[in-house]
Amino acid sequence: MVVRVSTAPFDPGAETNAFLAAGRGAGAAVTFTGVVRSSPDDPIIALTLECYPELAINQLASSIDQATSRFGLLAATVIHRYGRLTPGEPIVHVMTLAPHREAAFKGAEFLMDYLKTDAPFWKQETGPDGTHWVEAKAEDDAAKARWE
Amino acid sequence: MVVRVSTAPFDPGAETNAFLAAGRGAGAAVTFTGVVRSSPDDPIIALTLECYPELAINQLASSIDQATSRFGLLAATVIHRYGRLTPGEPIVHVMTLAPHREAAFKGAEFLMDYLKTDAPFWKQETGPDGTHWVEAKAEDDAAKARWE
Amino acid sequence: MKILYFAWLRERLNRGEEEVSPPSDVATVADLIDWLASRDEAFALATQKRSLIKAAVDEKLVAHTAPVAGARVVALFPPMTGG
Amino acid sequence: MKILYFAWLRERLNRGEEEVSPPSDVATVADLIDWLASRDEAFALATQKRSLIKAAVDEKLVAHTAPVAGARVVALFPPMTGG
Repeated sequence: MVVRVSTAPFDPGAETNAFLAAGRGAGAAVTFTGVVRSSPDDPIIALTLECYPELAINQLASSIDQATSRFGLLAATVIHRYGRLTPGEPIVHVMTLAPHREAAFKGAEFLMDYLKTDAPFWKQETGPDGTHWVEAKAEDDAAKARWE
Repeated sequence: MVVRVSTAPFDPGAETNAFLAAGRGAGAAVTFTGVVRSSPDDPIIALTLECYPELAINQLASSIDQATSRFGLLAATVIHRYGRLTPGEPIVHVMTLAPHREAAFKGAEFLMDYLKTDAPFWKQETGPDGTHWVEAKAEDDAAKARWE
Repeated sequence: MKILYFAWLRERLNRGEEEVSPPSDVATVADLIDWLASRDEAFALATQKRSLIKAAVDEKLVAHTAPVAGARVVALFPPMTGG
Repeated sequence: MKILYFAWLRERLNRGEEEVSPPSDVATVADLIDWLASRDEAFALATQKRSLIKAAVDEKLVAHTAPVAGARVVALFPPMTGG
């Protein structure tokens, strides 16, 4: 179980390969990578994430513990960046390993749903019209609620 | 949309990074990697996959089309190896890209469920007691049926 | 018409492919399997449980009710176990 | 007791942290928010909608009913938007 919260960029492919190598002999690995979005309709210049690292590490470790016992994961890693990011840069990378695919998929979805509502990160979007704090989404609360 | 069916090994991390780079500006990427399993209880020396490549390409392309329109994917790639593989080697790598995480997760699960029952690959396991063909699993049919 | 065999069906028949010329009353995949079984005991034995035989006509997965008239390649194989 | 503020709460208060010594009748997070609001109009305004204020006590996420007695660090912040 690994939790990493840092302002340093990370390489999703290298993380995936290291995770797979450590899990030699297991069958199914799922990764989720969230990247800074930007589209012509909603152009973003930068995304700045604020973080409370001590609490983030506690919360992410606890969600990995829950996912591990609930779905029988063999390994799970959560990497989350904060600071200033630009479109296309990876923000978050969640990896799960399990004997079979269903557990690996469910574990990764569970971790993402918890992370969205329960990990202390706050996004600030900078677009052509200025900077604003991103509001929490009701659909993220709903996504988390389905595991309860 | 990319389908690759080959006896050549592939690098899951490099594939993930190339996929993410091509999808610059999208928000959510999910990858599933299946690797050759082996455990002390059920040791495997090698897994040999037979394939009907022309049909595999048609079937995988059609499942990507379905997943794309059904979940609004922005991109999807399926890579499947065949030939002789040893424990820890990646067999299959499915990648989906979508504006939001739910679609990316659902798309990848859909592709895996279809692939398991509808793509022409056949596994032969070699263990300490010899070689046998792997039997199709009822649970794989059930997993596919939930999308119907 | 070319017939392809895969996995344990290929092994049990000891061949990966063959050329056949079925009579004109062989209309569907099911008819073709019946006709192949009528001329080859090993085939008849290996395909006894029809639900274990899947088929593709010209590189498209089909049901046993699908027509084979004009087909270039028919593939017969066990349930798939990839992924 | 150290209080930490994050995101727009930090911005609206113009500070990321402060040291406070609440009186002994401040038993819970809710009491602490009330007490902080009573001594600072900017705080009172920013925390008017209590459902938008989340709290952690000694690096553990808690409800507003959680006790603060003996706490070293209490963090107050808006709903989280990571991932």
